[in-house]
Amino acid sequence: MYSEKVMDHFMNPRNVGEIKDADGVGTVGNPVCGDIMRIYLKIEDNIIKDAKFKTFGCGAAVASSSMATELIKGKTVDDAWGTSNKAVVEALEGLPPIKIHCSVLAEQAIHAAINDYRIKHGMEPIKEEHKDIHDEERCE
Amino acid sequence: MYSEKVMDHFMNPRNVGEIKDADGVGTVGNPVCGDIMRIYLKIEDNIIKDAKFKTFGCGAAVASSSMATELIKGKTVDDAWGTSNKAVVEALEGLPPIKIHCSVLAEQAIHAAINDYRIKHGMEPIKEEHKDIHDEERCE
Amino acid sequence: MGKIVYMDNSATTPTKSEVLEEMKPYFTEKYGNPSSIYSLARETKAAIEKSREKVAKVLGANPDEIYFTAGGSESDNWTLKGIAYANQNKGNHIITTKIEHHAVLHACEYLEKHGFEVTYLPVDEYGLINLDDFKKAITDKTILVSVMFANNEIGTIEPIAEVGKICKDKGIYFHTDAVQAVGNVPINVKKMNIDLLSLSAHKFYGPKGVGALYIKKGVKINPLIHGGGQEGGRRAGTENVPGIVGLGKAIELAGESMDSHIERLTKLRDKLIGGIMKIPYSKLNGHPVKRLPGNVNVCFRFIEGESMLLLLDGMGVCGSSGSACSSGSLDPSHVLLAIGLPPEIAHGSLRLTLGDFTTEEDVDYVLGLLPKFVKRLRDMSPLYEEFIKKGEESCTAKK
Amino acid sequence: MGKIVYMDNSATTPTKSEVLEEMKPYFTEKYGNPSSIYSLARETKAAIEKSREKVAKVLGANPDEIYFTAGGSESDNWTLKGIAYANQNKGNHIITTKIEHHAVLHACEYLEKHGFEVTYLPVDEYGLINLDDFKKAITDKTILVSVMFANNEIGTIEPIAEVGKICKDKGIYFHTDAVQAVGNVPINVKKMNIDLLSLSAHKFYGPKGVGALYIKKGVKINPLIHGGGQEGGRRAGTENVPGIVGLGKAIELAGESMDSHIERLTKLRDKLIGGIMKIPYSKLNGHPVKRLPGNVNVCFRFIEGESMLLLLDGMGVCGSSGSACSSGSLDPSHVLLAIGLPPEIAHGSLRLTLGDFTTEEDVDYVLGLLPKFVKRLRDMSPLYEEFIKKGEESCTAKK
Ligand SMILES: Cc1ncc(COP(=O)(O)O)c(C=O)c1O
Ligand SMILES: Cc1ncc(COP(=O)(O)O)c(C=O)c1O
Repeated sequence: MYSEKVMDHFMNPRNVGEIKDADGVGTVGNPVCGDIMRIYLKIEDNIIKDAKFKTFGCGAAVASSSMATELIKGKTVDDAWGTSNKAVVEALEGLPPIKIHCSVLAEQAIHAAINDYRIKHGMEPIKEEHKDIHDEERCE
Repeated sequence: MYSEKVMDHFMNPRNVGEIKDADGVGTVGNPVCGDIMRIYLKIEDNIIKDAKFKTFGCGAAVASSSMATELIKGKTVDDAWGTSNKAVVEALEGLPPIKIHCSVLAEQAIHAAINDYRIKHGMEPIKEEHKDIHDEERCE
Repeated sequence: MGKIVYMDNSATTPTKSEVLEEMKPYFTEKYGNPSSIYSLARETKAAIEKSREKVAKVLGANPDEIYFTAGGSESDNWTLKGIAYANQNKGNHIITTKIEHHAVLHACEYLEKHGFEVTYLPVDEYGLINLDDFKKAITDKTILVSVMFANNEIGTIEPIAEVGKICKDKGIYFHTDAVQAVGNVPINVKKMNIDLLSLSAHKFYGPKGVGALYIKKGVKINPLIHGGGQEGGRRAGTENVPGIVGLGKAIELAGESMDSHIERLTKLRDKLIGGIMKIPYSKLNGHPVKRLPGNVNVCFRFIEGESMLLLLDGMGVCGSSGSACSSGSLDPSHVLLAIGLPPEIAHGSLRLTLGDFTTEEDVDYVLGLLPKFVKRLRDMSPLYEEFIKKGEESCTAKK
Repeated sequence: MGKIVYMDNSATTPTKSEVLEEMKPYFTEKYGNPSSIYSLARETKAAIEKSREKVAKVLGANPDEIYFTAGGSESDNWTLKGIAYANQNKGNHIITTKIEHHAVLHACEYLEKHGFEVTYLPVDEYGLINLDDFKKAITDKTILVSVMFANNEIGTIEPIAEVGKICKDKGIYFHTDAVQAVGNVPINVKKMNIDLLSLSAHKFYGPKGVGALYIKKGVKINPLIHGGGQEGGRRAGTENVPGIVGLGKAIELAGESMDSHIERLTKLRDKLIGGIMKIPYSKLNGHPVKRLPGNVNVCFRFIEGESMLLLLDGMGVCGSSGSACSSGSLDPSHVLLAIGLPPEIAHGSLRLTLGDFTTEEDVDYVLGLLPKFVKRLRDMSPLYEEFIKKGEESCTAKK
């Protein structure tokens, strides 16, 4: 059901772990729904110097986290913000329809981490466009 | 589905044919229901000297006719009258439940032939105890 | 066992050995439940999807419009009940024919007991429905039309594309029971405007106990079997993987050899019919041309069908009859009555259905036996005796 | 393919080779339609009746109380809908449990939409229903009670004989979904006062796509599949002869080896459970003793089930999970929620079900892998991180 790319990123996830003195940390998801994603960012000169993650979730959730952190490393914060879930899915060479929400979660985790960084640095948080997907799909 | 005895009497039916100058002839059944049985009797000194049949019907109908004519040959007319469908079924080593009516038809054909003989010889016909089975099973 | 000449291919066919070979690994090695996520399961899942594609290809459908079932009867019942209850708000009227298989007829009778109304279209002496009758039967409460593609007893092929066109114009769902047609007649559900189509693998050299229902995308239908999420949530139950693989292989073979299959069987059929028609007082049932390639159905007057079957069986020939006796009821075939045969003649019907394993030798063998058997049974028949005595002349099978 | 350690025998089992061998001739040689009258058909008819006897023997039923179907889901749907509609005049209330298979639950939901009322009995932390709850749920409108014999996820064996006794006293039909129990638990429908019982061949080393419903003599039930006169007129469709033969052989084997099967699997199961319980923050789901011999179901906190399945699959181990992700929905197993697990813990469940081909080596192999995989996933889990930081101490799975 998963592409080889997904399986590779699940079996050998990149960037697993914490960044102790992270500049921004974002946690999204809900354990009740079976997935929580936390992304840690190290940001210098408006560039994502490092990104790490911890994820409780299915194969797609882990692979999405792994891919998302790979995608944003080295980017400007603005570019990182613009990393869409679609970019994650494409980089993973596809996800099963029912797992698309994992990629959305990854996008949201990046946003949350960046906003955390912004708040810590006295900037306004950027408003999220997405609703919480779990609300929509009625996971209790 | 049929016993060996039934198959034997179907494949090699005894007493098939007509008796040209029969003393009694009985025809029962209904072509609409798929079976007609006609039994011819030659009677001398109140003894069934010969019996023959013609039957339009299934394997069980043919075998029942064959067996019924065998059973009554040599009997007194009264004994022949008393030859029940059960006796036919037993002699055939059983019939499938749905085919029991064929043996009833054989009994009725004997009765009809005997009554034909009685009427021709100025005797009262004996009253049949059976209803017409086809009425019961509602064959149109 | 001695010689067997199997001429009952409309009842069921042997599973072809190529088909069985494809199935075998799915019993003992590739046994994973397709709903699971490990590799053993992914491979059975893939096998099912491959079969789905094969079915879709032969029918001119999309793979996601094919749903596997346990056979023709389930597909028919699913359609009738599933469409009826899912579209109750639109109407309660169903149109079908008098000559449908019991799977359709008895499902209709069940629905009649539960508030639905059913029109049973009559057929002409060949078993064909009349399109004007059909159009007149349509009301604004009609939610489903179910007309069989080809009849299982007399082999008559109905004007399916015409019915489909009318249903399309009226916006009414059109189902066809194509259990006898698949593999024997070219079918294209899109061109023929068919919304639902039933098929059963064992009628085209696949295994028994597996079939399919084509459901056009967008059709509103309730499940018949609720439960797990198999078949897109529309038909629950762990998939019969070997059966589905077998169905796929069988329909693929049928699709590939359709033309030669039809040509060969039509020739054999017409030879058999021609030979039989030389027997006096015999009659062909069904349409001479709009007829399944392997179907021969005849009536021998003054003879009862089961007796004929038993004599044939004694010589290794397998056939069937619309005779009451062979069907476990006292009434003769509803199909033969619907084409206007009087019951006493309907009792004397014989169906011989040819298939891919039937040879010309088989046909000759049966043609050698039939005249003798007919004579033997007529000599024993009081009806024939009367007929001869009365000096009747012509064999008119119609009332 | 590399090493495969199959521990998903509750999902399906391989068909045993003895079973397949019995089936084979019925595909290509003994293919006659059992409803026909010639010798080729009589022999398939006889084979079906022999299978019927084998099933009856293992269940303690009479052969004429066994009806073949296409599997457990059909048997369950047939029961629920067939009993409901045939006994509507007596009442419209059905009692079942919260932990039934979806084939029962979704059929019940369908009936709820059509005027029936359904009580779903809760279960305790082990998955057992409470008999007092049950008795209180009975009303004078109750027409059917459906309680599964053994649960497919957590393996809990329900007090069937007790439920049967109560139903008998009240004159209410009692159905049990014994799909997981047959072959794994001794069953006697007469002693246990069971009126209807569902089973599915592929759960006890028979083929997929064939099952049976035991219907006690005298029970009033409508057909689910109307049509031909097969199965005493109660279940139409050309019989799946090879499947039925396979079911018969499989249940015969299961009956013969029941004791040793139970003893061997119980040992392996308890070894596997014991080994797993050494992993911190793990919990056994279901009852420790009233449990299917081959069923192991555990929760590893802070871990999501699908991830564990993928890691195991990478090493050739086939298992399953009540995790939402593996079932195509976002909600975790209704069974795990019913026994009181919080959803986040239910997501971390792992079911390993052992079978006749499972060896002690297999158990050791899995016990060697699990601690590593648990550690790996926990090291990646933000929940575990928080838990460690907060210094929580005990693993209490209950809310
Ligand atoms: C308890 C239970 N009931 C019913 C079923 C359905 O059986 P099948 O998938 O054979 O239709 C299953 C298995 O899937 C089951 O475990
Ligand atoms: C026209 C037609 N419809 C439906 C069926 C039922 O198919 P099955 O017996 O495979 O359920 C048959 C065959 O028996 C048939 O000939």
